[in-house]
Amino acid sequence: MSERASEPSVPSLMELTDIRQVFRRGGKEVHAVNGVSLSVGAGETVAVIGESGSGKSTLGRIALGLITPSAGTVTFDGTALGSLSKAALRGIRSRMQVVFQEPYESLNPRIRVGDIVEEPLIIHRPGMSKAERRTKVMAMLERVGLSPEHAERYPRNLSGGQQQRIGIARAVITEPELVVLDEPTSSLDVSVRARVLDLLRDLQREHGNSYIFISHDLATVGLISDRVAVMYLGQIVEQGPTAEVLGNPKHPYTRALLSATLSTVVGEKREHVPLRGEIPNPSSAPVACVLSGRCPIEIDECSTGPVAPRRVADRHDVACLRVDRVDDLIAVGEPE
Amino acid sequence: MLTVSGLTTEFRTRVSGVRAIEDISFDVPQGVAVGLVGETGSGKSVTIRSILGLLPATGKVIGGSAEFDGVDLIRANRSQLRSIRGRRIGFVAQNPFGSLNPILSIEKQFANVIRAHRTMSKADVRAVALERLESVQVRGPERVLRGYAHELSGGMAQRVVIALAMLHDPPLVIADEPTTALDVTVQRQILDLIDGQISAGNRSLLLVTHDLGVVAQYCQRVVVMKSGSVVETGAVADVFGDPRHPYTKQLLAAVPPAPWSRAAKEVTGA
Amino acid sequence: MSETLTTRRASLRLFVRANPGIAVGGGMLALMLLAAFFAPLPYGPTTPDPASVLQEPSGTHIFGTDANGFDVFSRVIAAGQRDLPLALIGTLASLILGLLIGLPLSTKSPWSERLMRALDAFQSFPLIVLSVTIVSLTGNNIQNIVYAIVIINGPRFIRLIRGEALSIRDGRFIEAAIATGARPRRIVFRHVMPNVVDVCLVQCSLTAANAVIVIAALNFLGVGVSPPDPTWGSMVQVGAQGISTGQWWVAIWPGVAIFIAIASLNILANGIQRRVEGS
Amino acid sequence: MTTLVAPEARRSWAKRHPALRYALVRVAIVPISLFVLGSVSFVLVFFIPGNPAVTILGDFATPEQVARVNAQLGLDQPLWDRYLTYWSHLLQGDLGTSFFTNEPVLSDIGKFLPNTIELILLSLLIAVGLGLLIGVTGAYFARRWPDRLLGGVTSALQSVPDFFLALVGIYVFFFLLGWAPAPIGRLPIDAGTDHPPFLIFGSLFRGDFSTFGAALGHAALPVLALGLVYSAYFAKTARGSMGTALTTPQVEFARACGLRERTVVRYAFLASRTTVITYIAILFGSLLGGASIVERVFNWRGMGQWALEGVLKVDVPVIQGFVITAGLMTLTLFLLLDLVVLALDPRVSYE
Repeated sequence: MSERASEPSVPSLMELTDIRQVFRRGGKEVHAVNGVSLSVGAGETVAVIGESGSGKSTLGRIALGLITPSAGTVTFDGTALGSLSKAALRGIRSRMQVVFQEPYESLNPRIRVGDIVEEPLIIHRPGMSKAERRTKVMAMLERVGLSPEHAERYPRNLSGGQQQRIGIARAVITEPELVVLDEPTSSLDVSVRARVLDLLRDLQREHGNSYIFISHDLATVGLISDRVAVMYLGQIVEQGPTAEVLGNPKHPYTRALLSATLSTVVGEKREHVPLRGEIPNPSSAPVACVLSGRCPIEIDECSTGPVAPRRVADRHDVACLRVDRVDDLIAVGEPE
Repeated sequence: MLTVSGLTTEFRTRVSGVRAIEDISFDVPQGVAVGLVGETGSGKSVTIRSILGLLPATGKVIGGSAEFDGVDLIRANRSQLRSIRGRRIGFVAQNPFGSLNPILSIEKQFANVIRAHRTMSKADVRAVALERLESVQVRGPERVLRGYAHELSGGMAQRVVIALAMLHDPPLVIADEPTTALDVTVQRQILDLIDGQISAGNRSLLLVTHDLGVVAQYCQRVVVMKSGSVVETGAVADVFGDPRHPYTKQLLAAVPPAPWSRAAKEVTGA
Repeated sequence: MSETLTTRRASLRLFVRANPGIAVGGGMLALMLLAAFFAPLPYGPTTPDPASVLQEPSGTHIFGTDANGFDVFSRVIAAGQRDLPLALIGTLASLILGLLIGLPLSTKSPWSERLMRALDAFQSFPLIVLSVTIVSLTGNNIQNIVYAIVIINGPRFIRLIRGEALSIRDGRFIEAAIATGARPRRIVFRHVMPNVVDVCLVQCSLTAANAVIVIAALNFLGVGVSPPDPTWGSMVQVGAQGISTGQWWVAIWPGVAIFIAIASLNILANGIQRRVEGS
Repeated sequence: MTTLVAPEARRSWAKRHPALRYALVRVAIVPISLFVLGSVSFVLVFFIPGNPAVTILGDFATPEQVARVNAQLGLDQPLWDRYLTYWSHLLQGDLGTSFFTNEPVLSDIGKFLPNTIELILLSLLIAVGLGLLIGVTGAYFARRWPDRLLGGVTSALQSVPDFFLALVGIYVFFFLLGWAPAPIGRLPIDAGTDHPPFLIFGSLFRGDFSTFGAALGHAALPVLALGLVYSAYFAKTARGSMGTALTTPQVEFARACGLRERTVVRYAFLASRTTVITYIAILFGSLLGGASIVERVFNWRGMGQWALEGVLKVDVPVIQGFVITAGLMTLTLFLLLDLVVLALDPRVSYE
C-alpha cells in the first residue's frame, strides 16, 4: 500500500482502512461503502463530501463503531474498534461523539434540555457528583450560547439552531477527541448555519479535537475543513487538502458538485458540468469507474475495470483515468 | 400579471388565531421570473398557498387580494379557481414523489390533468403526454407513461411533475422549492429546465426558494420575506448588489463564499 | 392560603378550557365512581320488595322495579361498584401485558415479526366466544372476567406498544443515545418508555371503554354473574325478556348507564389524543 | 440442456414477477396454518378442566357410566392415538357429534353458518356504506361543523353495545311502532325453523319475493343494530386515513392542476384504499363472533349463537367445530385480503 490514502500532516487519531459495507436488501447486495481508506489527524477536520446514496453517512457510523463494517478495520488512537468488547466500546464512546443532521429528531422529546446534556456525564463520569455535573452542564450551555433557563425546557420549545446547539453541547461535554458531524448544518437556515459553524470552529480551537464533517455542500466544507474526501457510490474519488480539492479539482464528479453551487453574485454564471442521469443504486461491486455512464468525458477504458487513485499533487489523490483532460469538461455543452 | 396586495393570512389554533403572513404585497410582471426568498417560517409557503387557495383547513386569508387575469383569486369561487389552477397557473411542488399519485399510472395522471380543462380522446391524450415528456427530456417516455411514480428517479419524477404543471401552457408558473428534495448534481438540470420552459413561452415565474444563489442566477426580481412580512423588493441586481434592509444584508453576508473563489485565493496566496 | 386556592382554581379553569375532552370525560367517570361507592341509595340493591314487582318508574321507584321486585335505580348505581373497577383492573392488566411483551419484542428480528403474525391470527379469531369459554371454565365469577378483557385487549396493547417502540428505536435520538454509550437498559427505560406513555394513555381509555362492553356482554350472557349482585349486563339481560312486552325500564336504565360509562371513556380518549397531538 | 436452463429461467421469472411469487408463497403457507389451527383446536380440549363424560352425565353419574361414555368418546385411548384419530376424522370432514344433541357438528355448521354469513354481509353493507359516508364527509370538512357533528355521532354509536341497541330497537320498532316483526327468528313463527340455507339471498335469486320480503323484515333490526355500531368503527378508520390522505402534497398538487374536487377526493381515496379494505376484512372477522350475542337476542339461529350455546354447555365437539370453521374462514379472508391488496397497489413489491 505505497499509494496510501492521502495522509494528514499531523499524528493520526483515526485510521479507516479499506472499509467495505455490504447490506442485503431484497436478495440483492448493496455495496454502500466500497473499499474506503481515510485517516484523521489529531485536531484536524476532514470533510467527507457526497450526495445522498454515496455512503458518506454509513462511513460516519462505521467510524463511530455504530455499524460494524463487512470488511476493513477502524483504528481509534491505536485501538481497533472491532477488537473491543461491547462494554469497552461503550467506554470509548466518551472519546468520540456525534452530531446529527436533524437537530430535533436527535433529541429525546421527553427529556429536558439540561438532562440531555448531562446524560454523557452520568454514563461516563460515575465519580462526579450531581452538583458538579449540573455546574458543568450550565457552563456548557453557556458555552454553546444558551442560558441556564434553557436547561428546564423541552427540545420542542427551542428553535432549530438552539436544538443543534444542544446536540453539540451533548457531543462535546465529555471533551471527546473526535466528533463526527453528520450534516450538522444542512437543515438550518443560512444565517443560523454560519453561527453554528463558528461555534464548531471555536470549540475545536479550545479543545484541539478532530472532526469528521459529513456534508453535501462544498461551500460549507470550504469554511471549516482542512482536508476533503469526495465520495461517490461508496468510493472516494478525490481527496486532498481543501484548498487543493476545491481550488484545483481534478475529478469530473468534484467539478460537477462544484458547479452545482450557485453564486449569489448576479451575472457570475459558472460553467455547468453536467452529468448524465442520476446516481444509480450501489447494487453491484464496481467493474468500472464509478462515474462511468454519467461522465461527459469518459472513454472506453473507463468501463474496463475499477479505477485506482493516483497522486496528482502534494497529498492530492484522484481516481480518474482522464485527469489530464478534465478541463475539457467546460467545453461540453448542456445536458443530454 | 399577478398582483398581490395586502395579503394577510391567519391560522386558527384551539384558543386564538396566529398570523402567519401580514400585509404581503408584490407583483409578478409578464415574462419575468420573481424569486420569493426567506428562511424557515418566513411565510413563503403560506403566501403561495394563500394565492392558490390551497391553505389547510385551519388557515384563512383574512385580508388583501391577489389579482390575476382580472380575477381576485382570494375572492374567486371554487369553480373560478379551479378553471385557473392548472390552466392559467401551473404549480410545481417541492417533492416530486409527494406530488405524483403513487397508485395511478403516469398516463392516467396526464389524462386527468388534461381532462380537467378540456375534452380529448384517449389517443390524443397519449400523443400530447408523449410530446410533453419529450419536451422535458424524459428518457423512454413510452415506458414512463405506462409506469408508476415509484419507478422513476427523483429528477425524472420532477420532470414529469413539470410536464404536468405546464400541460396547459399556463402563463404563470409557481414553483415551491422545486429542487430542494433532489440530489445536488440534478438540481441545476431541473432549474435549467424550468428556466428554459419559462423563457420559451415568455411566461412568468414565481420561484419560492431559500437559496439566494438560485435567485441570483435564475430570477430578475426578488421579494425578501422575514417572519411573515416582506422586507425588501426589487430587481435582483439592485437588491443583491446593494441590499437596503438590514435583514437582506445579514442574509447575503451569511452565504458562504463560493468554494472555488476562497480556495483559489488560498492556492494563489500559498 | 386563599391566594394559592384562587391560583389553583384559575389554573384548573385554564386546563379545562385547553382540554375540554379530558375534563368532561374524566369528570363524568369520577362522578360515576363516586356515585357507585358513596351515593346513599333509596333501597338496598339486593333486597327485593316482593310487594312491588315490575313497577313503572314513579316517585317511589324513580327507575321502576324489576321482575324480582328490585329497585332498578339502586341497582344501576350500585352495579358501578362491580363494572367500573373491573374495567379499570382489566385495562391495567392489559397494559402491563402489553408492556411486558411489546417492549422486548420491539425489534426487527424475524422472530418478533413471526410472533406478530401469530398475534394477528389470534386477534382475527372470534375472541368473544373464546373469552366466554375461558371465563366459564376458570370458575364462573366476576373477577375472572379480567381474563376476558386481557384476551381481547392485550394483543392490541402488545401490537401498539411494539409498533410505537419500534418506530422510536428507529429514531435519531436513540442512535444518539447509543453513540453516547448508553446501555440497552438505560435506552429502554430512559429513552423508549417515556415516549410510549402518550399512546398508552389513549389506548388505556379506549380499552377501558371496550372492557365495559366486554363485561356487559359476558354478564348479559349470564357468564361471570353471581345473583343477586347487580351488574349492568345482567340487569339488561333480566330486562330483555320484558322488552317486547313493553317493560322497557328494566333493561333501558342499566343500558343507559353502560352508554354513559363508555361515552365518558371515549370522550376522555379523544381529549388525551388531542392533547398528545397538540404537544 | 433443458435441465440446465430451467432453474436459471425460473429464478429470473421469480425476479421479474416478485408479486406473483409473493402470492404463491402466501398461498403455500395456508396448509401450514391449517395444520396449526387443527392442532390448536385439539389441544384446546385439554385446557378444559373436568371430565367431558361428567359434563354430559351430570355430577351424579356412577363411575361405570363415566367409563362407558369415556370409551364411547374414545377418551380412554392414548393421547397420540387420539390425535391421529382426530386428524383422520378431520381430513374426512368428520367434526364429530354434539355431546348433547347428537347432531353431527358438520351438519349443524351447514345449517347455521349460512345464517351468520347473511347477517354479517348485510351488516357489513350498512357498516361500510354508512361508515365510509361519515368518514369521508368528516375528513373532507375536517375541523369544520360537519366533521364535529359526525364525530359526535360516531362517538355516540361507538358507545352503545350492539345487543343493547338491538333491545332498544325491539322496544321502539316492534313494541311501540309495530313496524318490525317479533324477534323470534328469521321468519314468522308459523313458517317454522326449517328453511333452506341463505334464506334472503336464495329467495331473491329464486324470485320468491314474499319469502324475501318476510326474511328481510326479520333481518332489519339485527342488521341495523350491528351495522350502526360497526359503522362507527369503520367511520373512525375512514376519517383517519382519508383525513391524512387529503392533506398530502399529492392532493395539493392535484388541486393545483385544477382537477375537479370529485377527482381530488378519489385520489385521496385511492391512497387510503388499502386501509379501508383491510378494515373490512378485520370487521368481517370480528363480526363472526361479535354477532353471536345479537343472534341470540333475535334467535337468529346463526353459528355464533350455536357456538355460544355450545360453549356455555362445554360441548367439546361444538367448540372444536366452531374454532376450526371460524379459523378457516378468517384464514381464507386474510389470504384474499393480501391478494387483493397486492393486486391493487403497484408499489407493493414483496421480497
